[in-house]
Amino acid sequence: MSNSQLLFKADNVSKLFTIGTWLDRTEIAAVNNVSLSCSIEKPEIITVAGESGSGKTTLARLLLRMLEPSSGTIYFRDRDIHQQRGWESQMQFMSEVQPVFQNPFETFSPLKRVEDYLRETVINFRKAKKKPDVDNKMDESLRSVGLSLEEVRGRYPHQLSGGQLQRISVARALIPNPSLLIADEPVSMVDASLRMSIVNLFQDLKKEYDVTIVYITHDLATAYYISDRIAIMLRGSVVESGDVDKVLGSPLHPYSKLLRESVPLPTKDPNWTKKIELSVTEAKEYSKKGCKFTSRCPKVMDRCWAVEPPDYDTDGRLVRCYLYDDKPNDPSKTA
Amino acid sequence: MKNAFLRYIILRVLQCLMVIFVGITVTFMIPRFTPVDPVEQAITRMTMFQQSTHPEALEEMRASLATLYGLEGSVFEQYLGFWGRLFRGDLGPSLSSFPRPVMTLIRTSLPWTAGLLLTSTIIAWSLGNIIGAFAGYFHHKKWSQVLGVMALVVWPIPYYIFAFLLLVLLAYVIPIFPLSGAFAIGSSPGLNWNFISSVLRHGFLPALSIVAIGFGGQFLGMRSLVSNVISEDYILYAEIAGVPNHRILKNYVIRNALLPQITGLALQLGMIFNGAMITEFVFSYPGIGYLAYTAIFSGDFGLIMGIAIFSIVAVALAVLIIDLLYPVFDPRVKLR
Amino acid sequence: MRSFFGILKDLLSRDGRFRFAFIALSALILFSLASYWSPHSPRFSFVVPPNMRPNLDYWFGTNSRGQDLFWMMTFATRNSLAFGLMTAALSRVISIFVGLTSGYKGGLYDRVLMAINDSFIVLPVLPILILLNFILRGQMNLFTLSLTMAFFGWAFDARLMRSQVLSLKEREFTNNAIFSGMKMHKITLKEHLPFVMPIVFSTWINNMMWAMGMEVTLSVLGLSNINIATIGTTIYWANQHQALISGVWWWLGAPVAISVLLFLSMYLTVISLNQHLDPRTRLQRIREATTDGT
Amino acid sequence: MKSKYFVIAVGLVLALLLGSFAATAQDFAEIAPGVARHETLILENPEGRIADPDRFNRWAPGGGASTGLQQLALDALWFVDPNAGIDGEPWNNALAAEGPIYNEDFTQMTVNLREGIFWSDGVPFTAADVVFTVETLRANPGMSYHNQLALLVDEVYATDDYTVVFDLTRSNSRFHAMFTVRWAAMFIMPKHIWEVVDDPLAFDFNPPVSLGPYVLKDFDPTGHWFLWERREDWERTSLGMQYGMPAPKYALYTAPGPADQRVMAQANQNLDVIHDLSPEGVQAVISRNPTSRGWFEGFPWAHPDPTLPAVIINHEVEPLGDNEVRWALQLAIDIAGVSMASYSGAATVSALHAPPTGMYKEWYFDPMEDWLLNYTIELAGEQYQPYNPDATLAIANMVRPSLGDQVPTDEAEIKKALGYGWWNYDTDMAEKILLDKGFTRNRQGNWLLPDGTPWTIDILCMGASNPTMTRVATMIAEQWTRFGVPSEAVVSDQLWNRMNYGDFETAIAWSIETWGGHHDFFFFLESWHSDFWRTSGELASGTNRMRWQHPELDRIIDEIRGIDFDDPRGFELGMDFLKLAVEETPLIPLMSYNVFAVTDWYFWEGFPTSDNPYANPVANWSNTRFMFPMLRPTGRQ
Amino acid sequence: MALKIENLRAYYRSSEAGVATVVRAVDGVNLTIKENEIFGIAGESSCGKTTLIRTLSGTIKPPLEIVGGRVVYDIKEKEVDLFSLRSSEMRALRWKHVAYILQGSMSVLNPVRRVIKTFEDFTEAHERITDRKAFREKVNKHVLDLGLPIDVVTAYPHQLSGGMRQRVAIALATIFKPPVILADEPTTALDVVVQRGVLQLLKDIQRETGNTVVLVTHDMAVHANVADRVGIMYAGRIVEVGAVEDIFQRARHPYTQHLISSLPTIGDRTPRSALPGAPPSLANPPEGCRFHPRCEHAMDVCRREVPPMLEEENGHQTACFWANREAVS
Repeated sequence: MSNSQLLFKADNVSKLFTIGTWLDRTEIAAVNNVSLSCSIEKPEIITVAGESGSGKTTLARLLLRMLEPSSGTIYFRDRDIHQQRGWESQMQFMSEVQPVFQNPFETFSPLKRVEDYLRETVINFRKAKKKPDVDNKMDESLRSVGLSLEEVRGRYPHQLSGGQLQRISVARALIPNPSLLIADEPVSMVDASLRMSIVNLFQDLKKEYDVTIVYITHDLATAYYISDRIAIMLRGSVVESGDVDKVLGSPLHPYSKLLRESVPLPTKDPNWTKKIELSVTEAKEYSKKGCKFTSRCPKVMDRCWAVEPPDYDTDGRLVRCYLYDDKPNDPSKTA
Repeated sequence: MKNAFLRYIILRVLQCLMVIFVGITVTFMIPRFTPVDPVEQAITRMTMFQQSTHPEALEEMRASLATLYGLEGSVFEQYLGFWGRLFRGDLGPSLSSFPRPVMTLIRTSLPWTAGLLLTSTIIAWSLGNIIGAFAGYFHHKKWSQVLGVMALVVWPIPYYIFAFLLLVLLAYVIPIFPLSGAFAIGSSPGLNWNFISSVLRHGFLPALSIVAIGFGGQFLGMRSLVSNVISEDYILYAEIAGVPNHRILKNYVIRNALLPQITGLALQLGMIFNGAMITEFVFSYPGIGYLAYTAIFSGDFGLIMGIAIFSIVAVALAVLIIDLLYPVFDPRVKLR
Repeated sequence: MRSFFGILKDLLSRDGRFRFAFIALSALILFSLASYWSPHSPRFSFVVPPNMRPNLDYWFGTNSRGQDLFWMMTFATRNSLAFGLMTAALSRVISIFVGLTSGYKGGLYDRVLMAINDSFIVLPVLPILILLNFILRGQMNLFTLSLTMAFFGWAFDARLMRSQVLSLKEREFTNNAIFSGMKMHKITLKEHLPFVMPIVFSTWINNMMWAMGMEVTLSVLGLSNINIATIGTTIYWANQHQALISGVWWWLGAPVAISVLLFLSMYLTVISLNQHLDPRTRLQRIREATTDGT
Repeated sequence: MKSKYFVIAVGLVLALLLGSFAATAQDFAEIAPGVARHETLILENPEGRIADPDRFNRWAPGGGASTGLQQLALDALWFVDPNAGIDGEPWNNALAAEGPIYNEDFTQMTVNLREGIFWSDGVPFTAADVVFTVETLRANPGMSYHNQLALLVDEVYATDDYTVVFDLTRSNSRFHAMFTVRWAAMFIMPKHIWEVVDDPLAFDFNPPVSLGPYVLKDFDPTGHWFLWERREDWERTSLGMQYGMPAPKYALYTAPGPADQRVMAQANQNLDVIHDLSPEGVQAVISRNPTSRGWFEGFPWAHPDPTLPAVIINHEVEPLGDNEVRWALQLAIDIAGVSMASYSGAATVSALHAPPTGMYKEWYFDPMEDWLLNYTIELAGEQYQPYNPDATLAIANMVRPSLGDQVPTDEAEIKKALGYGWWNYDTDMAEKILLDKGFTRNRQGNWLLPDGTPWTIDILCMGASNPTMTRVATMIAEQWTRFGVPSEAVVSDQLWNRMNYGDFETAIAWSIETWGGHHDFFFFLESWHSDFWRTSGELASGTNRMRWQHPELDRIIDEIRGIDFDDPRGFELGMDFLKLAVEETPLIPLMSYNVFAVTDWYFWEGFPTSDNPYANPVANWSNTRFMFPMLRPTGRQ
Repeated sequence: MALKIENLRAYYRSSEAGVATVVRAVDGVNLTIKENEIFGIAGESSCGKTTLIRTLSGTIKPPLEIVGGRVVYDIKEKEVDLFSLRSSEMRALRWKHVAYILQGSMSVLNPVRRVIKTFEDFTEAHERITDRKAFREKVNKHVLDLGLPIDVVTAYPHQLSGGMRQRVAIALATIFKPPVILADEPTTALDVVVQRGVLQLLKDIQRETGNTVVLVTHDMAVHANVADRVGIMYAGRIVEVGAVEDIFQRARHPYTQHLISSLPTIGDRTPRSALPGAPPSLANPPEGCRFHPRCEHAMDVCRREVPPMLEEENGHQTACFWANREAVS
């Protein structure tokens, strides 16, 4: 697919962070050569999954233009989003791409009424000017997430449940009519009994509003439940990506396997109690030269330590592991 | 890690040097814009202490003094010369005690200010923080609340009045302490008991005044810091684990709440030169503050500037030292 | 944010300390406003018999210059309060501006501002004030003094605010505000400032005390404008007439009482206000009221 | 574990503190080891703490004038006492055996020195010392008198061991003034010490070799006190030779601190001579300490120094250049209020441009009283008699209710203590003058200049270094404000500097200083000659800071220049000056500079007082040396 | 029996704005927890589970108050009423008998001290350390036994990863091998892999020492894999208790049923729904059964009366009129 047919495309994006002083730079790649894209025609829910410290939040911030990549390019509808400068282009970008944040209690300042954010968005994105129109617009977007302005008006964040807040957060994000939502761990702070309402909402949005959603999570169960495609990240690298059924149904990368196994199931799973190796500190794994999983990988090989493996196209997905080296690498096909 | 620490030190030192540079430049520039003419100052002084100054003679005196005081050339030339002298540890001559170097005057006064104010500031800081920590930890206890009210009432009393009342009360009404000076007449400075005891006696009232006033601020600050810290999980956890109160207080509450206060101490030490002014004025204590006071009234800007520069360097160094020591108290500090 | 009167009513009904502080502060403000009804100009001396102890005719007594201390203190309180408030307000404005923008913008802007900031923290104010007094000669009135003090009194507090903003910047609601299309000034003022307010308030009182203390110091050293009645010049004149030694203790008693009352009540107000506004205690209150308290 | 060390440390500190009380629980009989309190006179050094205490070079600018150095260890050729002097003779030949001897045209001065005087290190004092002093000062720029000597002295030489001759570059009948102490003068330096010194400007002269009856025994390196001990050979000094043994074995000059500390110190019998206080301070110390007394036994206590605090007016600031406007301002001053505010009534006021002190009442004030009573001036087009002879009686009546018997009732006594009359407080007349000059009042009643701009006046004053002058300034500001000229007292440590540059409107300070013990005005008047007149912005020469010039003034100065110091014609010329000054009001005279020197008669008696005015008790005057031989111990221990 | 909770009621009382607020965080809880079992308590945030476990640990500070009921520990065959203990006895009981792992215990370690120091403090609170070297070895052994790297002992907390800190907290809690461990959300905010490791550790300890663990977490899947018995808590009350298999296979309370059925599973995309409404405020809980506003089976009686806890079989108890409609009628 050419770029013009793509809604967005992250092309070999890396983000380096510097630790230490200006005299003593140590750089770690929080995002390491990640490629990700989605077509315009077919809205999707794409999951980026990984543990904390896997770089998935950094990736989200890159996609949201909150960070600049150290290398690589991110296109949105054929435009390099980091090439544009100025307030106008920022507004233009934000009217297309909107975030949903992790902690609904943190998304709204506890000192402000939640509707303030909705109103700001309506006014700033010039969706309405007069007060009744503004209210209508707010109500409209709240209704699309199953709420109404009546329920929300005059309320402070603490007066609403996590589920409600998260929906308001989505409603706010929908006001500019974006075509892409970046949702960073949107359900991890929401009560169990309400969690599914958010997840289901994403599915509805995709179907009814043609919104593509990048769903960032560590919860593989919900990821499986809603998403079309998945990318599994480990210490900055996407180690495996592809169709969700394939990746989660029969993971190939040793790390994907570990992750998949570690998800507790509602039934007793004898595998789950199998002894595993944990990392002591994240920083050590990040600064590894080769594959980041080497110290914990049961199938580690010598060359894993030296150079990070490329992406191998195996069984309809990309796997970054030397175990699948028998297939020739096809860089033109990215997930 | 070792390397990073070294770089941390270098960075801090550079920062400190920059601050000193800016501060000294500002201090140099300010008097250049004042109407104070040191030559006129000296002449005024001479004509006050002599007589029969012949009018024509006065005119000539002016010309010759300007040469002597090194006030010739452009401001920039003066500035360069000024730095040149600074590097040699020369703060220039005092104008009222011409040609006595300012550095010599400061050197005579410094030990007294350092001795009195440094110790009493540190005492006030330690006492305020220790007792404040206790009061914050046992905030529901009666004594803690009483202490809080007392600190609150003493804290806003203008320091001058407080110090003066102390003097009237303990040196005049009940004359147990001397009215002025730093040691008894005729006792020769040295490491003998007579001298040390008389220094202690003379320093007691000024120290007490500083401690009493300084205590309040530290006490209140620490108390509120502690009330924040005690809601932290690790305090709760230690309590649940049955760790005795005194131990929690020492190892958990104080160690953590003290961290912001340590930075405060650096600034407090820096403020010594401000505080010294009134303390030494009230108690006629022969330190830098009293020196500055006499400098003001003799219009001796050479001396004022010397003291200002000295205090800039002292504060910058105090901040630097505490910054460098800070990682000892807080292992989390990022070696940025 | 609730309206000012809502907060006031809430605090008054709930907080005993605040009630005391509120009454005391109101009394002080009324007291200073009473100066407009003073029968005597503060500039004129020997208008009443000198050296009278506090009595029914002269509540605060009279001083050795034949002035009624009650009315003199109304002027002194008014001027000192205005001076303190103005200094604190001005330096708060600077520190809020520097702290908020420098924390929010970061980068070179931040580094340059903080380098200036650090130098300001270190500069010794008193010698500089003295030098400036020479520059401005007799023109160093309360207004210019206030400007000068504000100019030197913001740095440390700006740092405190900056560090607060640094953490606020990482909070999600900041990003939410950005994606709501809010511009920088709106975010700093509407999103961040409310969280910084407790620091503003508590540094406010410290700054005011510092400024008023400095005014007293300058006055005691004879470096202030003695024609204006302030707490400092009251002490200056009392000192000039050796009031304490001459037994005219009430001349010094009045400014001490006013200062103590002023700062005590301001301190209590700020504590109550901060407890009320501090998001942390506020959230705690909310949580205590609505959840199981963890 | 650690807390144990803490407890031990705290305990140690406490023990140390307690020990310090026990060890120094001061034996009040001794002020220092071996120095008995009753053998010591303790005096205040009004300069406070001396920044460079180890510097005794009195010939270079710097502090330390009041540490006892110029009072007890240095000596000059002559002294003039501002009061009556011992045995009623203000003139004292100290190192000189007799007065100055001029030649006909005043181009040469010969001095005969006293014989038998020795330096404290046993070296005899001779003419060589005098010559050396003059030559050293003349050769070194920056040292005192350098410029005058360079300008005036052609040659100085000794004709024998006890005769010095000065060849002057020009005629000068007042050359000896430089060597005559009024407060201070050119002191003589020991040649045998200084001749080996490379840089006399930087030389510290520590320890000082003494020519006076005392030598330095000890001093505080921090500058708080200086302890002097009487010389064994005190009779080999000019003072001892003339008046016998100074009674105090020791003299201690201390910096007791601000006024309150001085009061407390004297009340505790730890300070025999207070240099100065506020009037309230005097009342406080006298009420607390029965043995304290001022110059006057009771009110007004203070010693009037021969200096005239005045409202100094810059004639170059409009509209102050107009004599009638100055008169209006003078008439808008209520001297009683000023006296009450500044000195609590204890001021010695003066209507004339001379300090009303010492012998001046006899010399000038008595002879001119009739002239003043009849004095008529044309103001606002009418003939007006401005003099109010009863001004001081009014002041006495004002203070009597609070001080009662202490205030004299006899008119002569009142005039002796409080001065003669002053100018009318007549705002009606002042208003007439201003209206006549085209001034108008605005709606608030404040005056507008003829061109319609508001008229305000700033009054410079000295602040903490001189509190009574500050009070004068605020009171006059108040009175002028009431009159309709909004005025403010502006405290400035740069007072003298600003006056010298003419950067002021009015100021409370002095331009008139006299000998007190001698009638000659040339001392301050010389620089008022129009030859030395400088416009504002330029440095004033000498004391003509008000920028006044007048042909009659020049005539008077020129004539004084040509007559001998003691010529009786000097009295007439003095009066000519005073009459001219009344007419022209170059400045508004207020009062003598009253110093509240309070002495404690607990250990010592015989201090100079108004009843026995043999010397000036004001401790920083070099002339206080004459107190020492006159004091007697009370026998108290 | 390891511990017994009888009709426990623990409220937060505060008076804000002059209005007294009472938050009924724990309101009539009855539970018996056996020896040598892992008892799971499940519930959403602010259902009172943290208050319950804090009460069990005896950490009762204002504004938390015990309004009624008892907590009885079985210590060496003796029943000890927790609330009747003096503070010194309470201190003796804690840590040696009952250890407590705090929610978010990543921040329970003193940030300015090395981990070993905290071990020292916690140990010395109960027994004198005479030989520091021996103590050090004891800690090292303990830490190694738990499968942690030895470096953690000398590290500062901020040098450890979240999961490691959590495991250090567990090591701290188990240094005396206490018979009862109370663990409050020990794995919240940890990633699945780490969560798995931490829970494995907890389970290993339990298996080895045979003690009792009370494990509070909102994650039902965790209960399924770790707990022996589970109690479901809703709005301050226990609504269902039973063996883990019974709960997951034969849930009776509508709330429990929902919790289980709403859990998504990999490999299963059948639509799952969320419960309508939100958990009630404990300051103002609904009358009767507190679940009734969200319950699809709600009956009249549910709105009026508090449903009693009835046992079906095998210790499987439910407090629900609808579930127990046969037993009631």
